[in-house]
Amino acid sequence: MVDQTSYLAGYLPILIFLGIALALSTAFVFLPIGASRLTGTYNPNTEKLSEYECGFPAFEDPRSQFDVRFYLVAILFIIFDLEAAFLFPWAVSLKETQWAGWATMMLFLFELVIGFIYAWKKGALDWE
Amino acid sequence: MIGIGHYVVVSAIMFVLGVLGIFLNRKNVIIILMAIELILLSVNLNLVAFSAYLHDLVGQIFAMFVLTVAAGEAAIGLAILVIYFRGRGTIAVDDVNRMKG
Amino acid sequence: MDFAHSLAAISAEELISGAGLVLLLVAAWGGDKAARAISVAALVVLVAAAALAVPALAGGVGGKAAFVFDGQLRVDAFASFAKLLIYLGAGVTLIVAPSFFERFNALRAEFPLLVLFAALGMGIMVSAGDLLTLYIGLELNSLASYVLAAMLRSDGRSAEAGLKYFVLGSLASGILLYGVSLTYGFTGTTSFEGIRTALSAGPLSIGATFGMVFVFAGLAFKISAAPFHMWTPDVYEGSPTPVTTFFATAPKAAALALLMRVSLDAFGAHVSAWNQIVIFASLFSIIIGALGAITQNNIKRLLAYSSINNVGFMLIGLAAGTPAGASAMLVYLAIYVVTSVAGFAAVLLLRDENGDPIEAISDMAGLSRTRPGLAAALAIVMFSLAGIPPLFGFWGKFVVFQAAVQAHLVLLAAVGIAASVIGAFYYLKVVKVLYFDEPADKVRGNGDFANTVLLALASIAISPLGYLGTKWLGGLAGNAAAALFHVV
Amino acid sequence: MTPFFQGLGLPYEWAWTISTICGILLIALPVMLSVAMVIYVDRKVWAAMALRRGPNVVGPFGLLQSFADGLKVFLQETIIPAAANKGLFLIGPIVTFTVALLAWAVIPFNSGAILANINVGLLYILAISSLGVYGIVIAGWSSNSKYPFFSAMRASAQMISYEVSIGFILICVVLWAGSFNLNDIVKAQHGHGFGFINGFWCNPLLFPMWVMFLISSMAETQRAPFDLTEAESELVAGYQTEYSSMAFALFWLGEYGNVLMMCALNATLFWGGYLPPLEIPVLYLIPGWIWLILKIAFGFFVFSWVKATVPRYRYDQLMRLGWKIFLPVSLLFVFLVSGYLMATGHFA
Amino acid sequence: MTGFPILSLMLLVPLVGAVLCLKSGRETARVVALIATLIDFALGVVLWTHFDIGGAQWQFQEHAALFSGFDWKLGIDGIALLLIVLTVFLMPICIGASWNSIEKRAGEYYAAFLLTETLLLGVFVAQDLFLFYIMFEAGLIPMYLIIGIWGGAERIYASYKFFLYTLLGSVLMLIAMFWMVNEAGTTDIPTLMAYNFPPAAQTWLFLAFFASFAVKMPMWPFHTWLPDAHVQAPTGGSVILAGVLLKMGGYGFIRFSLPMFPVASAHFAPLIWGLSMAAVVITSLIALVQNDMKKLIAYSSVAHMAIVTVGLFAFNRQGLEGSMIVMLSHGIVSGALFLGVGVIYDRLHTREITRYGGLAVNMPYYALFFMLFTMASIGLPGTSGFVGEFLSLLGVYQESSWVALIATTGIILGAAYMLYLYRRVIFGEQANADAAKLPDLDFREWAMMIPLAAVVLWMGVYPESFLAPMRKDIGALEARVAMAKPKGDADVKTGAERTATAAAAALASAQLKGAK
Repeated sequence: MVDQTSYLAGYLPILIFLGIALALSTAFVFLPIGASRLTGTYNPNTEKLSEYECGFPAFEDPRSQFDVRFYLVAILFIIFDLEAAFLFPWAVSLKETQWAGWATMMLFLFELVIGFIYAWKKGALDWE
Repeated sequence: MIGIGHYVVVSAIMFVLGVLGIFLNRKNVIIILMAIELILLSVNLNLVAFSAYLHDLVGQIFAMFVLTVAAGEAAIGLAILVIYFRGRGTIAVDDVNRMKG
Repeated sequence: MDFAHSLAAISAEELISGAGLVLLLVAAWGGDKAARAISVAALVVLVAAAALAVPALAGGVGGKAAFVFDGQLRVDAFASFAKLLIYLGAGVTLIVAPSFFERFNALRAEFPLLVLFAALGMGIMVSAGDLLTLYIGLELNSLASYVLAAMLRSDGRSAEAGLKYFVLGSLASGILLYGVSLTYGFTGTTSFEGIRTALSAGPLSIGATFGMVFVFAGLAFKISAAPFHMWTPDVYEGSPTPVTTFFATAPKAAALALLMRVSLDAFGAHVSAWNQIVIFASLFSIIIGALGAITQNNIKRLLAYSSINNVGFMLIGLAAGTPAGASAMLVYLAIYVVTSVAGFAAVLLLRDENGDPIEAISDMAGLSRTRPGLAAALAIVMFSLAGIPPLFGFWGKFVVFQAAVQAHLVLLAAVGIAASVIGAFYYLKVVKVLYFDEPADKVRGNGDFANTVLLALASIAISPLGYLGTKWLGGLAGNAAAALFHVV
Repeated sequence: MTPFFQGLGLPYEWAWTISTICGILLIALPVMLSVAMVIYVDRKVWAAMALRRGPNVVGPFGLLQSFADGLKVFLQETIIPAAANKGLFLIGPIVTFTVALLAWAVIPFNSGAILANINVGLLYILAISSLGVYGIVIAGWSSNSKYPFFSAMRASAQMISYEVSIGFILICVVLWAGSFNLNDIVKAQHGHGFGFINGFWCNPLLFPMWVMFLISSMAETQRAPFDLTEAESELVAGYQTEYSSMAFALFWLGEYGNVLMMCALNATLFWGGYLPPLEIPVLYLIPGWIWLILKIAFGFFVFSWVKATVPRYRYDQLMRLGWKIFLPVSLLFVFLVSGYLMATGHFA
Repeated sequence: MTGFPILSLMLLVPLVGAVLCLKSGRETARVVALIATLIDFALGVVLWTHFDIGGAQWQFQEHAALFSGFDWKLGIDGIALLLIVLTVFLMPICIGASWNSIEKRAGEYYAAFLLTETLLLGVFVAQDLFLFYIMFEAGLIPMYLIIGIWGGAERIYASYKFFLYTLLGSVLMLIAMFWMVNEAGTTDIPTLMAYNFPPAAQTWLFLAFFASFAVKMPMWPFHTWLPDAHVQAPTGGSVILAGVLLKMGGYGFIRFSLPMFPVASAHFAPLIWGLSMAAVVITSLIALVQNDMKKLIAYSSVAHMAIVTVGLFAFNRQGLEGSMIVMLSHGIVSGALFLGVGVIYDRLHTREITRYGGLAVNMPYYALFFMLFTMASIGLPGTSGFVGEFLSLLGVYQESSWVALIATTGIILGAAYMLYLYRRVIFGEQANADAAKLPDLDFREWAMMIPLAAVVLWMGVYPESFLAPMRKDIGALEARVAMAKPKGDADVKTGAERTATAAAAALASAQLKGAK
């Protein structure tokens, strides 16, 4: 069951941890629900169960629309975070790849920077 | 013990789910995008499993590239979907039918 | 092959990517006002890249000499041939696009760049010597193409075309990739050379067969071969016409070239395993393309079905699995690209009095009386697509069927050519509308000069005068095909 | 611990499992406990800087204040808004808290005292902290109410924005340490400064990275001055608006857990982790985990200090800082650090 | 003349004329077209006079390796020569027929016409298999346009039918050609004519070629496009269709099917006879009940072409020569008949037989000419029709008396429907007032009728002029097919000729054996 030689075995404690943490937090969420019913604090009514809206009833679907800039940020994140994903293996293997690896990655970063400049110039990074 | 066969089977199941998700889904284009991601995920699972099985790094490198492209694809797909939504006000699959013939 | 040699060998790609990056910055600072200038610059870049690609083609480079970056890329005559077609398609798009988009106030500085990057991706695709580079090239092309399809934001059809192209294109990539992953798993390598070596060791394993089938299915999507053709009509119709021009030429050439390389190189050891797939796809495409077109009233849709139909014919050359077949396929491809250029250049010239594009075939009624030149060009295109001699389109079918017969696929050739008669029907229909019907007199707007010149040049190329080029074209295609088989 | 349990006559597998569970509990319980304590500390520091007294009623010096609060929320009614997606509404806090705990699995408390000594520990932490976004987005979305929704959008945008530059910063560290394993990274800091100071922070090329990391980690955990997600003046209470009882408390626990996590990461990556701050043999008498805790505590003090003194950013300023300053600068430093390392033959 | 590319020049002249016409108005265009066709006719006369009868089989050869896969290779033998002369002879007459009747888009009309001429000549002069094919099929485009643009009410249906029928036939032939070229390693027609394809392959090669030529010919039951096309085409188009286009099928049989696949030809001869017999009887009967003059003549064409096929597949000199003469004669006569219909159609704009009657009264000269052509069509001795039909039937009689018997009924039925037509149109009551007022032939029409009539009589009285140039070629062909000749059921003595033929056949088969 526990094969110490496999590098995957290092993740087994994490799996167990995940189980325990999930159990703990689930308990934290559901125990009070039970407790409140026992103690009698559980007393819902329509007002209480309506969403918070500064005192008057909501007049539109809260999820209907949101700023497109959030979406833009998400796309930029995906792009740049993936560049980082390429940097990670590169960073630990620079020892082996030496200058060729370095130059290649710098070229890659250079192109990334051009894209970055483009996005900047196009106003994708502005929040105004 | 979990062998390469298990990975391939899981990946095949995911792949089929993804393809079915595209063809059977009539509700929402977003679900199609998710189905595409599922297909790519199954591919990655395959690649990584084979890579480990063959003791060959190419599969993992390939998976990295697939991830990258998948991200780019998702970004572009969503962008097109936004444009589409602005024009049509719906992203239901059944409504993507302005052209027929 | 050392690193410096590799870098020198891909100079065309380096030029395009470098110029693309520079122009990207120009686009960022210049904005849409600079779009025309960028288009011109991009065109110059493409011409220069084409010039860089010529020596490999003329020299018939092939085999190990063409392996660069440890076999990741192949800079051989075959790749050059395909690249020239790709650059031609991209260049034509850049010529016709500005005036089209300016009408809608939608000429974006990014447009030429996307075309450029798509061309770059296609260049990588056709030079790929490894499934990894194949995929990178394919996606670089696809991602740019998705955006191109949705470029005309004021037109709802454009966004829909983009969406459809995206969804089905990604699905195709996914299927292809799945096949790639299986191929990798069952052969242990992703390089074409390695795959061929691994597969030639014995009979095809089940897993590798699955991999191959998925790879072929994915590529069939990309070349819009039936039964994976369903996106084509919608995308062709919905996309802005210059973009449709692009789709009908460059990516088609690239995807077909890629299919050739994968099937003849990587899976070259098992021709009999895949040529059933190819034969099926070929006949199915010919028939679907022909039948589907009959009811169409939109010229772009019709050309889409026509492209499905023509892909079917090209696949006959592939099914032969011989150098002659490959060469024939390339000749057909070249002729088809030029014919498409002529066809779409003509479609772009169809404008009503407000300058809005006309796409309905019925609106072209009696065009021969109001616009004899344009009508004649369209008729030439139609007859050429139908493969009626003496127009040059016949030559493509000629060489393809000849190759098929030489490869003892007489029955396939017979069925295919008989089905081409169905196709002739709808081409004739267009000619009928143009020549026999009473003038609808809808086409009134003036086309621009560049379009007209393009149309004239392309029409001359596909006119009977084209036959004078058969030796030259055949020689180049032969070089290219030989390079493809050089490694076998 | 495994040998200890094996000594009790258990077979290896059982011994391993029990010791692992013990290890997990040894991490999880103190973290939860310390979260309760740091909330108290936070309030105290904050109060002190504002020349107030802070919590001082419950228990000596108000030490039990957090526990009292905890008990109170535990006994509260869990309100689930009628319009909410019930399942997701409850999953939100579970995800947040679980994730906040999980990251601790790879933090080395002492040489070898690490729950899961995986070779990509740093990547693991990045992955886990990315998951944190889910808890918040799920909470904001499932509430089906405007303020939580806006807050969730803001939170996710903010977190992912800073994650980009954090990624590049970490690459600088990894370049220098040559490993993703946190234990190795700590070891690489041994005597880094003139053979005397343990920690990357004193490296001129990494010092700016450290500063940026500190700031980014505040943004990443939505701490002041970047606490725009719960900016009470505009968004009521952000994504937690509709929450009550322990579900609400779990967000707080998760948030502080993340803050502690960031402090621990800061200590591990830049301050030498469980190593003493200075390379003096005497200091090694004190166990490594105490050094680590001290460093975490100091880090938390800095967080608290900033919260008490720096005014809240506007959202556009926040985004500008992340995208237009941190991102290019951290990219530049990837170039500089790797270039320096190559040029000096660090890897030769 | 050796060395001078007269054949290319003949192809070029109409092509240049076509380009010139395209942009000209009606007046200029028809003059240009007339001049171009007359030049070509003159060249045709030069060609005939310089043709060395009894000399080399292939004359006026040209060769330029311009293309990959096939060559620009021209050359004619006697058979081709006669068909070329027929073409260049009919062309000016077609232009004349269109002189006034074509009003709309005249420039394009004449351009299409001249293009057709080039392609038709190309078919007859091509000595490269693929060059032949290109010319053969390219002819579809101008004819499609001629029928579709300038045709009658049903023109669109007719043009589609014409195009698709013939296309379907010829694409199959293309595949067969690929196979042949692959097998024989050459595209040279003379070489291929002497090549012995494996008998098994000959069968399907023959069928593929048959598909093309049978449609072009047209043979029953592939003829249905013809009445439609004829009826809808303008007069000039009908003349060229009937006069020359149909001959391409017969030419194909003579040039390809028979010499290249003799074994299969013999094998399928009964099939062809069967179809031809059916054609003769059925189409003649159909012709009998037509109300439309053009349709009637069109059906009669099918019947006449059946006589041609019967003769061709008789595998002897009489049959082959007869078929050639029938083709030439039919080219002239049916062209003339269509012209005759055109003359009155131009005046009354109807082809309904019942709308005419008693034309002999006010149009005596017209009646005279029409009489001559009608008689020629029937095959009255002294006219061109007699010679060909007699030879054909004689030829086939040697093979099968039954076939000859039934084919001969075609002559009788032909007499019936033609005379019936003549009676209804020219004689009888002047039932329609407008028809009674029609003026007689004008100068232009005279100019067209005279040459046609002259040739009809010439061919009828002295057919040797036409037989001589092709005698040697027919002999070679006969020798070639002799090896597969089916045994006939009748024995007709035709003098010394026969033994000579037998000797030639024996020699040919000996050569064949030697080759093998």
